[in-house]
Amino acid sequence: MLGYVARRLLLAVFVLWGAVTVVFIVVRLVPADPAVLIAGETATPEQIAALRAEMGLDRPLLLQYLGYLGKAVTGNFGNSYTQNVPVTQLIGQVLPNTVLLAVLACVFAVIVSFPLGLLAALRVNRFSDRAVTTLSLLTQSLPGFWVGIVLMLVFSRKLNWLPSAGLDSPASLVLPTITLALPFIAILVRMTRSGLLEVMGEGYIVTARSKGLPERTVIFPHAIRNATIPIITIVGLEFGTLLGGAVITETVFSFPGIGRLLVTSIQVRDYAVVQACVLVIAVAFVLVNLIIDLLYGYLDPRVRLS
Amino acid sequence: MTDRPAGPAPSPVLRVQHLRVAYPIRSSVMLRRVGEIVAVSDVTFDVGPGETVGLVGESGSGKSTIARAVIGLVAATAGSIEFEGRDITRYGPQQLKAVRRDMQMVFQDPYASLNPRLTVRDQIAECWRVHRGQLPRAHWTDEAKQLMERVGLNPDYSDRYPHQFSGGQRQRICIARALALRPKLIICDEAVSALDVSVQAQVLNLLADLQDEFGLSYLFISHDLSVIEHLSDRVLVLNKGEVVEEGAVRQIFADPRDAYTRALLAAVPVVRPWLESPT
Amino acid sequence: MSQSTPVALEKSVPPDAPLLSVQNLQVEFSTSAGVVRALDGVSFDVRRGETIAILGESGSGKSVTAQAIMALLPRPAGSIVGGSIRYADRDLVTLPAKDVRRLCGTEIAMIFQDPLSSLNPVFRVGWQIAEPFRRRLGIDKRQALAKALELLDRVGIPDAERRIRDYPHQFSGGQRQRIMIAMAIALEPKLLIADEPTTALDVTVQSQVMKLLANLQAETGMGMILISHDLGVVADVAKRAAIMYAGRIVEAGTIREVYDHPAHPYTRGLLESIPSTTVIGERLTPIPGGPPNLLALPTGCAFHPRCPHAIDRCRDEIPQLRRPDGWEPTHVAACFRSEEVLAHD
Amino acid sequence: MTTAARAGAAARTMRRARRARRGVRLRIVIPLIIVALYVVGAILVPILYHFDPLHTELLYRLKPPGTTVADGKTAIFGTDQVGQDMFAQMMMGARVSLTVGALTLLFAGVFGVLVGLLSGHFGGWIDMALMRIADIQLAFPSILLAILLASVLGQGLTNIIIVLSIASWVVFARVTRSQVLALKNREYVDAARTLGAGHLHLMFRTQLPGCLAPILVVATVEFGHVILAEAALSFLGVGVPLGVPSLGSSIQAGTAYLTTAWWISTLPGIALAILVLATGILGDALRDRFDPRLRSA
Repeated sequence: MLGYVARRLLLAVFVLWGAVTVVFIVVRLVPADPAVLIAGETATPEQIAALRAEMGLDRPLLLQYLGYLGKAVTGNFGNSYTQNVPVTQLIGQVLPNTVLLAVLACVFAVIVSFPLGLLAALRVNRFSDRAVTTLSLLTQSLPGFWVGIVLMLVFSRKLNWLPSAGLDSPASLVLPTITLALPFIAILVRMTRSGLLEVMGEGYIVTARSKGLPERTVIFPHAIRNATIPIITIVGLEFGTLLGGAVITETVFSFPGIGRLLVTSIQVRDYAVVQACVLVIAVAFVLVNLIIDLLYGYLDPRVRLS
Repeated sequence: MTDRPAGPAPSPVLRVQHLRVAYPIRSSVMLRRVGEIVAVSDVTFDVGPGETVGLVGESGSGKSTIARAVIGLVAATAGSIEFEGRDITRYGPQQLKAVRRDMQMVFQDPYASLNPRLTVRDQIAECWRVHRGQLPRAHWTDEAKQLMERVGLNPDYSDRYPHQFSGGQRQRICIARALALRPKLIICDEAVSALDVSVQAQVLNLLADLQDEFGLSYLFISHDLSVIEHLSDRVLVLNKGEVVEEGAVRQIFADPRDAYTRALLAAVPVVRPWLESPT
Repeated sequence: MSQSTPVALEKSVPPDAPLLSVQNLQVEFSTSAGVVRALDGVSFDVRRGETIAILGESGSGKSVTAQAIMALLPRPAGSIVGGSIRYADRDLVTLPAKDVRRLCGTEIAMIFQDPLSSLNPVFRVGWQIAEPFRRRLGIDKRQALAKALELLDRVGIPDAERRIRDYPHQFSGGQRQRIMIAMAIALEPKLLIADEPTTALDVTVQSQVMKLLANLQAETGMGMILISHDLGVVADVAKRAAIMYAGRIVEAGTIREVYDHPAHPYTRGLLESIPSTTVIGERLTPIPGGPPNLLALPTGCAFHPRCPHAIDRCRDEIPQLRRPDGWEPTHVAACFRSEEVLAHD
Repeated sequence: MTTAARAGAAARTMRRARRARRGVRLRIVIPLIIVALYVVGAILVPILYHFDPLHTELLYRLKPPGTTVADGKTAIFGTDQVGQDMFAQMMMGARVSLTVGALTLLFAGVFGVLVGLLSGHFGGWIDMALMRIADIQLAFPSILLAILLASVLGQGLTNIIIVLSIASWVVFARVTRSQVLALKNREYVDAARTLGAGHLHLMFRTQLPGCLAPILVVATVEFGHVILAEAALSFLGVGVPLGVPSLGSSIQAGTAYLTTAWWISTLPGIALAILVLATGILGDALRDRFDPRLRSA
């Protein structure tokens, strides 16, 4: 188990390093000079040159990269180009909101999708299975931002039940949570169904039945414990999609989260904020997957003991 | 078909000396080599022209590893493998390719050893595609059909796919494919183990007939002692990667010297135990 | 271990009556290519303390028979379409699957070919063996584990005390099959069905597992159905044998009688195909042709296209099991020409 | 249970199996027809339809579906905020969506499959390096990577295709690799190797054909994902340039008129959903067809 944990940790660190590097490279691809962006159109060449020196842009690329790595490790992303406050501060204000939203959506999705997936798997090819799978396929096909708009149109503009934007009360969370959770639910339902179906064909399920265990016990814990392993993996991989969805959902609902900060920063070309936001999201993804890898080791003794 | 001069009769087709195969154990983090699992150690034997040498042992005895080392699917860690006098142990891909014309293999699982997306004809013709110049393309279909007929398959089915055949028929296709380059040595790795006993007998008879007809040598690997006893001239008994006993098949089955061989033979189920004299 | 546990069913069964009686069992599978009759009128009895071997090649229906008895036919593809399976005074065919399942484990138990896939990889073996005690008998966890330990000892797992906490993949193939056996005999069933129990194992391990099964049977007096494709493996253990071909029993009788005097050409062909029964260096005498296609079985006797004794009648009429004069009382064969086949000796 | 009842049960099972098979065929044909309709519509409507999709008519802006506008023509899906015909707009948008989807699939598919083949076939260090790159790639949610790259590269169709290809090759690489790894254990690959086949022969003639079915399934599903991603990018304003009609930008434009002109956002959304749904159903049906493990009955 220790070797497994060490391997996973090492991989996570490597991926984080890769992500940080990719962001560095991509931001250097920006055709515009950040110093020009910050100093403004009216700045004199001298002012710009001074700013370049101050930002370290005149140093060799490798030194810039190393300095950037050092800062990224300590969580220092410099100041926002447009607002002249530390990026960390900007992100600190919105990150908890996004975490709250993502956690709510995850919990909601798991609570809804697990029973539905179970139902579909146990009634495979019957009406309830068809209904659940069709519905989840439909949900998966709907553009997330469009769903948000329609929900907003119906529940806040027409019915006036829920607030349409911002984060002023717990009620403001309802629509963004649903919007964000829907595609996740769709995927989870399908994965639960196919994961269970696959497990139900295994030899040890036949054994459990031949032991005379009631079907209820055959499914829980025999089938569920095994089916959970692939499902959890999918949850980890799809967590990235969820984070991407957060960017869109937050934009639709003007939700003060990191996704919206990212989009607005892109619009004003505030690349200091952009790169920090992208990094924070990548870190979140890597961390969640690290946790899931460790969970995987816990759930599957074959992984743990090999 | 190309005619090849017959090699000098007395010299062995295959000579394996002090063969050792070890798989490295790599650390999971950095792929560093931290140790090795010895699959085969110090195995020496010859296969003469027209001879059948049986390798018998239980799982983990290293018998399949020997087969895979001889055909070049795994690398030998030490020792030498000579084919017709040439040491092929350190051959590169191009040289090995030439050797492989003369050395073919039949695998255990007739369902897995045929490409599901190729017709029987293409399955057999694949080796002519790989070894350009062996047979002009125009003759492929005819030659494939002739081979099918030779191994007891209806040549009219040459356009069918593997899933349309039964297990025994698939193994016949594999044998036809192995014969297509007119090899001198065929390695049979558990080639009849997955077959039903009535079909297994057919395939064993076919292998015996082909040996007579083409003067083939067989390296025959099996866990089934009765199959080895039936087909082999000489036999090597393997245990945990080492040869524990070697000799003519009659001698070993009648008078095993090694304790492991004796245990192995004692464990073989007897069809009519009531006919055995109590010992 | 006590030989018998008091079970309500026992009273109603007269001592000489068969433990399990399968009569005219018919099973069909619906596949994408059409309906397959996997079993067509299979009948046999198993008595207390008796071992019967069901022998046949792949597709003969031997495993389907076991699945049908245990209500384990894959759903919804497979279903029993006729016949009866009487255990004690009940017909398992008409009993709802839920009630059959209740008999599994306590009355009838089963072990399978592949001991690795038959054990749940994510639970400790002790937990898996203790499960029937806990869920069927309501024994508390500690006592159930103590019983599991006892069973592991009994099936010959060395160092059971420590290994009870291991997972299936940490055991060798033979040990896994021993664990499966421990699980099967946990609730002291009266009948054990072993479906190719040693096919995945090495020869030396195979003989050990067969010995274990024979010893356990002698101790407990349970009935046993041994399903195998290997005529040799069962010869030591089974008293009676039934040979299956294309979903039917084609020959049955005491194993000595069937092996020494095969009355069906298929049985005879099978025996002659085994390399060890032939003199070294001699050609084998295989059965010509290939296994029958269950989707398009030949008319009449399903074996007639491969049969050297076939006559016109074999093409038109399905032979029933019969016992001509002069045979041993239990020896039956489904062949019109058994007399000729026997005379061939 | 009587014999008749049992026979009835067997017949029911049969019928269910047959229905399931027919279902698979229908689930392949109907989505194909829908996608074909979109393709035909996207090509022909902007040419033949009596509205110029880019023609603005401020007098007739924000008209609901079915309104008769100037010249007595009927805007069946209404008009948008600048008086352009919605139907013509949507079909132009579909043109963008389908082009982006197809080209992205082509680039990402070819690259991903190649990487997967190399990775799976050679294993070892090559596999390790390629898969770690894929891991890093996966750390960026694909839409996020697309936003980042699009914001850097600027707007434009070519850039969108590049961005989405970069974001989706990993799926192809992973599926191909896992399939190659599964095939590697099959003896027919060893058999080809013992025949003397070289790496190219093994990779492209022996292993690739065995990977095609799962790749096709993934490609179908990815097609829908790519179209959705393009719409999302356009919605966020980092996708197609201003003035190019796209389903995503139409939806975005309509958000300002949600209460007054619901159709501007809603109709393109439905059009998009139907297209993606069709590819989803198709992908599912293909999977049922090719993956016997998940095939029912």
